Amino acid sequence: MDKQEQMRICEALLFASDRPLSSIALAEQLPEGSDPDAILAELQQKYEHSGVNLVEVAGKWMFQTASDLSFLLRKEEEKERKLSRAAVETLAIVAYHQPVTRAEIEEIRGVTVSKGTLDVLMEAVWIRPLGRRRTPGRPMTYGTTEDFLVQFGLNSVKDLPGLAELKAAGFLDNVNTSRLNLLGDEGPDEEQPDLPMDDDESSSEEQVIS
Amino acid sequence: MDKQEQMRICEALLFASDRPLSSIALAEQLPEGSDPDAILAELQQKYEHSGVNLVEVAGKWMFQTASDLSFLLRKEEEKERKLSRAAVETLAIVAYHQPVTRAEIEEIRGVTVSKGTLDVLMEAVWIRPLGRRRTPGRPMTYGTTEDFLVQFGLNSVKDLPGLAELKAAGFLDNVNTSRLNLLGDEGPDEEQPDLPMDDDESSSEEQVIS
Amino acid sequence: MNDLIDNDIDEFEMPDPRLVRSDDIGDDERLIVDIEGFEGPLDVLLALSRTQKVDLKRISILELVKQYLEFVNKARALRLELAADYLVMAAWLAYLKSRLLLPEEDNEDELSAEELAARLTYQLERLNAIRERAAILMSRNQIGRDIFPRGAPEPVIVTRHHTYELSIYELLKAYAEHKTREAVADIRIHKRAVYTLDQAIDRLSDMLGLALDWTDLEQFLPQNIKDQQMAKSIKASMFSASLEMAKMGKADLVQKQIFGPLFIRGRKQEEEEDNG
Repeated sequence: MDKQEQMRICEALLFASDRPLSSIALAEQLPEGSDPDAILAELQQKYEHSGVNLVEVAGKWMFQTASDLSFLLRKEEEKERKLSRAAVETLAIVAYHQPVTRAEIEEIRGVTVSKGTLDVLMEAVWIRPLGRRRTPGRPMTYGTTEDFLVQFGLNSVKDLPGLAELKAAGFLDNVNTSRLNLLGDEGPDEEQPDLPMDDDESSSEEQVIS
Repeated sequence: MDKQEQMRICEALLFASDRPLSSIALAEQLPEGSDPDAILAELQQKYEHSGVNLVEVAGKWMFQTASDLSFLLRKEEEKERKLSRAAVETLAIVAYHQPVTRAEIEEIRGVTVSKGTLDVLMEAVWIRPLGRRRTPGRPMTYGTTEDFLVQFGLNSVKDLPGLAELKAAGFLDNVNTSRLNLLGDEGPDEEQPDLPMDDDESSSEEQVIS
Repeated sequence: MNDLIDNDIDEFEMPDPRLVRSDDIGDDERLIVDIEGFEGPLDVLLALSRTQKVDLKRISILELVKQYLEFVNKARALRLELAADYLVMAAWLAYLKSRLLLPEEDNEDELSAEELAARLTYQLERLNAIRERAAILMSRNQIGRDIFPRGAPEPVIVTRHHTYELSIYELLKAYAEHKTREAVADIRIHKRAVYTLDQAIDRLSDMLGLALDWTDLEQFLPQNIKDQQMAKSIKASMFSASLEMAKMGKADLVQKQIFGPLFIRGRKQEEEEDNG
């Protein structure tokens, strides 16, 4: 077997292996009297300027993406997404009713709020957990963030228009305002301060795509 | 960026993946106005005599060990999915006749298809439901997957071995599915386009670099 | 490819191991039956046809039928549980045999015996062809068996940041809509458009009096109905009405094929007397 063929065999073995191979392991697949180290050296040279390099790690050999190209394997993605209707409504309710618990949001909306909805809003950094309420079950309360104010150009949540203003602006056409509970919607309620949070938040997800 | 560098990038991406990548996916990583096909052709040539080859399967590109080295690498043991005769035959029928319904498979084999047979092939991700046929009963039709093409080194189902001969011999004509078609004289059903599936189709196709 | 041709020849020359014939043994012992090894009647027929050592197109159907019936009888003698489809095939082949042996009468409704035999040959050839393709397919170099992808792929790690687009207008609108919904809590259930069975019977009775011959039921449906819901209801009710009238002996119904048009004809009292 000529050297060219031995190189091909080593190349294929290293490529197909799911772990680094020692030169001894490679020698087993080569004819008696071959010199795996010489072959490896030659292979290494062949791939020196390629997008893939043959590298020695802990005495064993493996192919690896050239280090200057490793950026290819790490990608940042900026994705613009549209919020679901449920998410927009939940955000509005958090804004108007904060601090508010998930149970309260559900009561106000009249439907259950999926965890995903709150997650999406937290991922967008528009709402955040404010702390736990001092009531049985110690439910988490939520409120809006700095980013929320920035996004909508508000100085504070108090700048959100009240119902009467919404009506005046034409948002509440066809609704008999007297049937609305105006009082409940005039800005955030006075509440006992919520407890600080223990757990930290993480926003960006890491995902491996193989 | 010079061509050398573009080749290195494609090389790195293809080498890093154990699945085929489309030239479109590769183009996304290259500067505007690059010609991925030219680069791929050059890469293919570079690896022509190596232990690893760049091959086109399922309309995409991937590195694989050279086929003449299979004697060295061939793994008979454990992993080989031992398909039953029924499964092998069913796979061939799905491949050559797709889109094909279960009743048609039964008609060709002259025996009912046990539930496990299609399951096994779907679990191996070699076949998948394609959609419902617009005929009474709206039966589900099946076809092969990208994994199937990759498994058998085919660029498309048009490259199935002996397809033209089967067609010429009239063996791919519409299968009359009246179980005992020997008795009846029903003309073949008019082949109507299959309905698209309502639910999400298998994701195996767009799994590469997203 | 050469391998394959060899295989083919082998298969032709070697008797199917599931069908062992030996001339040393008495006639009734000739066929050893391994029903478990077969995948249905077509599989048996294909194996039997191989013993004729000729091109499938040229097999003798009569001989094949004889062998198959022999096979089935043998299996029964051994009290092997035969699946229904083996028996159906046996019955059909017996029928085919009688047709092949008897002089053929001209009958336009039925296929000729030759045509039936040709269909059987076609099915056997088709099964044989797909089996050959299956063998070729499986003998190809396969990924993970003969050829390998990168053993240690380097995954692409994607970090996703999402940005959301939302304006203050959309936010306020959502809140307003929520409030609107809260305020208007009246529930209205829309009345569904329905064509009643009584209406349908009345209509059908009237119209059947006018029609003299078999008429497609569709013809009696009120035309130009825009409302889909209503059109469906009409169809359902008119169908029910036709059944109802047939039951009452006021109409005859005929449908020549599945999903085909439904023909209806009025049945008058005096007509009944005339014909009866």
